[in-house]
Amino acid sequence: MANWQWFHRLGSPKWLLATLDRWLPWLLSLGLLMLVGALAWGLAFVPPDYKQGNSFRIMYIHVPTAVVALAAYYAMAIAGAVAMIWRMKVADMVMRAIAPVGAALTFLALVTGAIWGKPTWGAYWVWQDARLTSMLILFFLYLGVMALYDAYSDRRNGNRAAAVVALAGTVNIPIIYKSVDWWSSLHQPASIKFTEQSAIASEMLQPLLLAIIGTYFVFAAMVILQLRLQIVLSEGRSNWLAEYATNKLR
Amino acid sequence: MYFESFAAFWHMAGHGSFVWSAYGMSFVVLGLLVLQPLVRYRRELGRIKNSAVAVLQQNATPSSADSAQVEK
Amino acid sequence: MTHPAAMQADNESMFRILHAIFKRDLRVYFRTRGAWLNPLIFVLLVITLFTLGIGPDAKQLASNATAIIWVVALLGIMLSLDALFRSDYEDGTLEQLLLSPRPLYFAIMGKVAAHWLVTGLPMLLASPLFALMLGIPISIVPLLALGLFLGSGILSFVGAIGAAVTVSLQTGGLLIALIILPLYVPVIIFGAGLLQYALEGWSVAAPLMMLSGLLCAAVVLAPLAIGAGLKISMDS
Amino acid sequence: MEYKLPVSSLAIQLELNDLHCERGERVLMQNVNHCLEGGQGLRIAGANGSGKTTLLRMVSGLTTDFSGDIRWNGRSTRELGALFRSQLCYLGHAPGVKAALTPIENLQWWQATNGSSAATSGGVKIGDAQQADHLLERALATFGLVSYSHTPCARLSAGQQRRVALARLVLSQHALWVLDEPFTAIDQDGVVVLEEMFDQHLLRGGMIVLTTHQPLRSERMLTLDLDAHRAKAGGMNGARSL
Repeated sequence: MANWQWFHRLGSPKWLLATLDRWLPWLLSLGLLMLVGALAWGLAFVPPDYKQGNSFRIMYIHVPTAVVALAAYYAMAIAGAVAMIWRMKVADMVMRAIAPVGAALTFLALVTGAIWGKPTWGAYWVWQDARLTSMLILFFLYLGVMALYDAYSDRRNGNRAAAVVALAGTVNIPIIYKSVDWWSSLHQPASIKFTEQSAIASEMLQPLLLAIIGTYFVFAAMVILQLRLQIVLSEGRSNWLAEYATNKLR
Repeated sequence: MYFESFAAFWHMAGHGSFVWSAYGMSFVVLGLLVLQPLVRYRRELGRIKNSAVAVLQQNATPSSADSAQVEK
Repeated sequence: MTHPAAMQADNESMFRILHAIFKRDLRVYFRTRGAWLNPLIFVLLVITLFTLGIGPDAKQLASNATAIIWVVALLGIMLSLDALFRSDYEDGTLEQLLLSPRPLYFAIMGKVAAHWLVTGLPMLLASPLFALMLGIPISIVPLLALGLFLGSGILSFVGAIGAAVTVSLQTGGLLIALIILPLYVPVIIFGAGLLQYALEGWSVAAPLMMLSGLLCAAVVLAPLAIGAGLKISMDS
Repeated sequence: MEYKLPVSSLAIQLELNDLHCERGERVLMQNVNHCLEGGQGLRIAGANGSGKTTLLRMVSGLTTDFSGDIRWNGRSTRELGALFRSQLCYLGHAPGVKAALTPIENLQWWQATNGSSAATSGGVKIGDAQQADHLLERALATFGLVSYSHTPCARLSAGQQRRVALARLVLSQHALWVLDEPFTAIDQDGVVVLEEMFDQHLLRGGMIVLTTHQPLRSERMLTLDLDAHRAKAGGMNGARSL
């Protein structure tokens, strides 16, 4: 029974908006600080990989975006489940706020992966890499959810429909990843990967971990930015919001 | 610092164009992700404020008692 | 409410509604010939187009056959799915279904199973024809047919989720494709993999088991998502 | 009506509590309160676009986007779920008739999916095949569909299709009838039959909620005028105060 008050208060957009305003600057600055620090560390201070040379430094932006993009899809589906089970309006908005951020991160992971591929394999896109292929499918999953949002004229129903699709996608993602793995091993027994587990030296790993944590923080800040926008868009006519707007834009 | 000079850092032993384009791309996208919702948010708030003010003025005209309450 | 007689009636009512909807939809399908014939004609037509694009070289055709068959079957079933709930939505029978006191889960299962039967079975029966057109050895045909039948079940059940969430929208067809095609990735991988294994003479146990497992999961889980989607589509 | 049992030996009650519904930027209805007892009918009146259909869909549970609650015998219809739906017979704008099937087939599947099961019909076995067939014949006869009973509905006129939909009311053991414009496309004879059925249903202690532009003769029909529950025009949310 401890304290469920916070959970119920989450249902109040007014309280949420005020809280988000408080958290946003901290999350954003902390995240950017960590990310910029980790990237500078990885770019300038870590010795180059003995096989790939300096191109491996792309890893410090590719891996964090890929990791967070996948986690974001799960976060979206969890928010969708909460919205459906407890009929919580805010969870709908969280879900809708995550989608564009997750899609953009997936896009970044794809682009940086392709750029990394050129010096490593001599081609921008190599289908044998199971993880990049799965990433591409994840990108399509995001686009599907976003297309559904846009197709509904009614905001609430669009959110709910997208939640159903996101949940179905979540169940499917592990199967997709496994099947793509199976597929790539079928066609290319000697799998080529960017990073072999053993090949990563710990001095290369430390900035990577920092970059991943930093990206999570930046991701959270970006979701908050989108969420504030969602709240304002869907609570457009309520009295408290008019008050909030007049205070904010004094 | 691993590199000897800034030029070497920029060149990255021939991989500079790949590394910097990947990073440049990333920062552009991340920057857009921050700016786009921020701009739209400000615009929406402005719209809400304007329409609220319009309603207030409409309500304020009939009697002075109402407007006194509103100012508080 | 929890009267023993009522509990018994609940168990009966699951199968009663599954059976009623299954029978009703099969009847409707058989009276509208297009429902089961059109996807098949579509598949044959597109296979012909592929052959015309690739060229008459039998070797080259055979090496692409697995992919062609599966992509085409997948598209055919996906296109037929747009109509799965649309006519029910338009004539008001979907409302009646959602307002039934009996479990929606089983009604949906009956409905999608009927669709699977009328799209999967013709594909199964026509698989020797596909093999003939694309130069696949006859010895593989039973596996091709089995794979197509299992696969079309997964395609029907998973695809129905997309049909359910788009049934109230004007722009159904293309949107279903955007939502559903990414979810079809495992089916095409294991379906085409099954054929490839068979052609290489390897044991097909792994892809066959994966397809069957996916089918079981789809039959059990998809109706939940379909039901949620239908309720949302009705709620306006 | 020898096949019809009393709808319920217990008193039934439908409460609409403080219903408030918005569509887009517009308040469709607010402060809708009403309490209906068994044996009473409620006719929802109002101009076009006043939310009559929406209110019926809210009562039936198809539409969930509103605030306030709807109670059946004191319990929320949302919580009751299937228990409430087992008491509900709904007829919407679309007749819910499959064009490829004959009237008799349409009534059969409807009886299987939405009709009362043995448990809710008070111990009498409706599943009994002979009696079910008898009931079907009666339903078809009541609405003059006997000679068309084996013609696919696609070949029937709009009015005849509506009659197939209305024939369900004969099969229905449901206490609550929610009917959206039941008289649409129905001829004069049909109107008489339908009004007769309404009277019988109300006499047996049933309940009807409907919309119609047809004048009704029954004095058991109350009226709820949605025009009185519309938000005041102008302003956002009626009156705004800071």
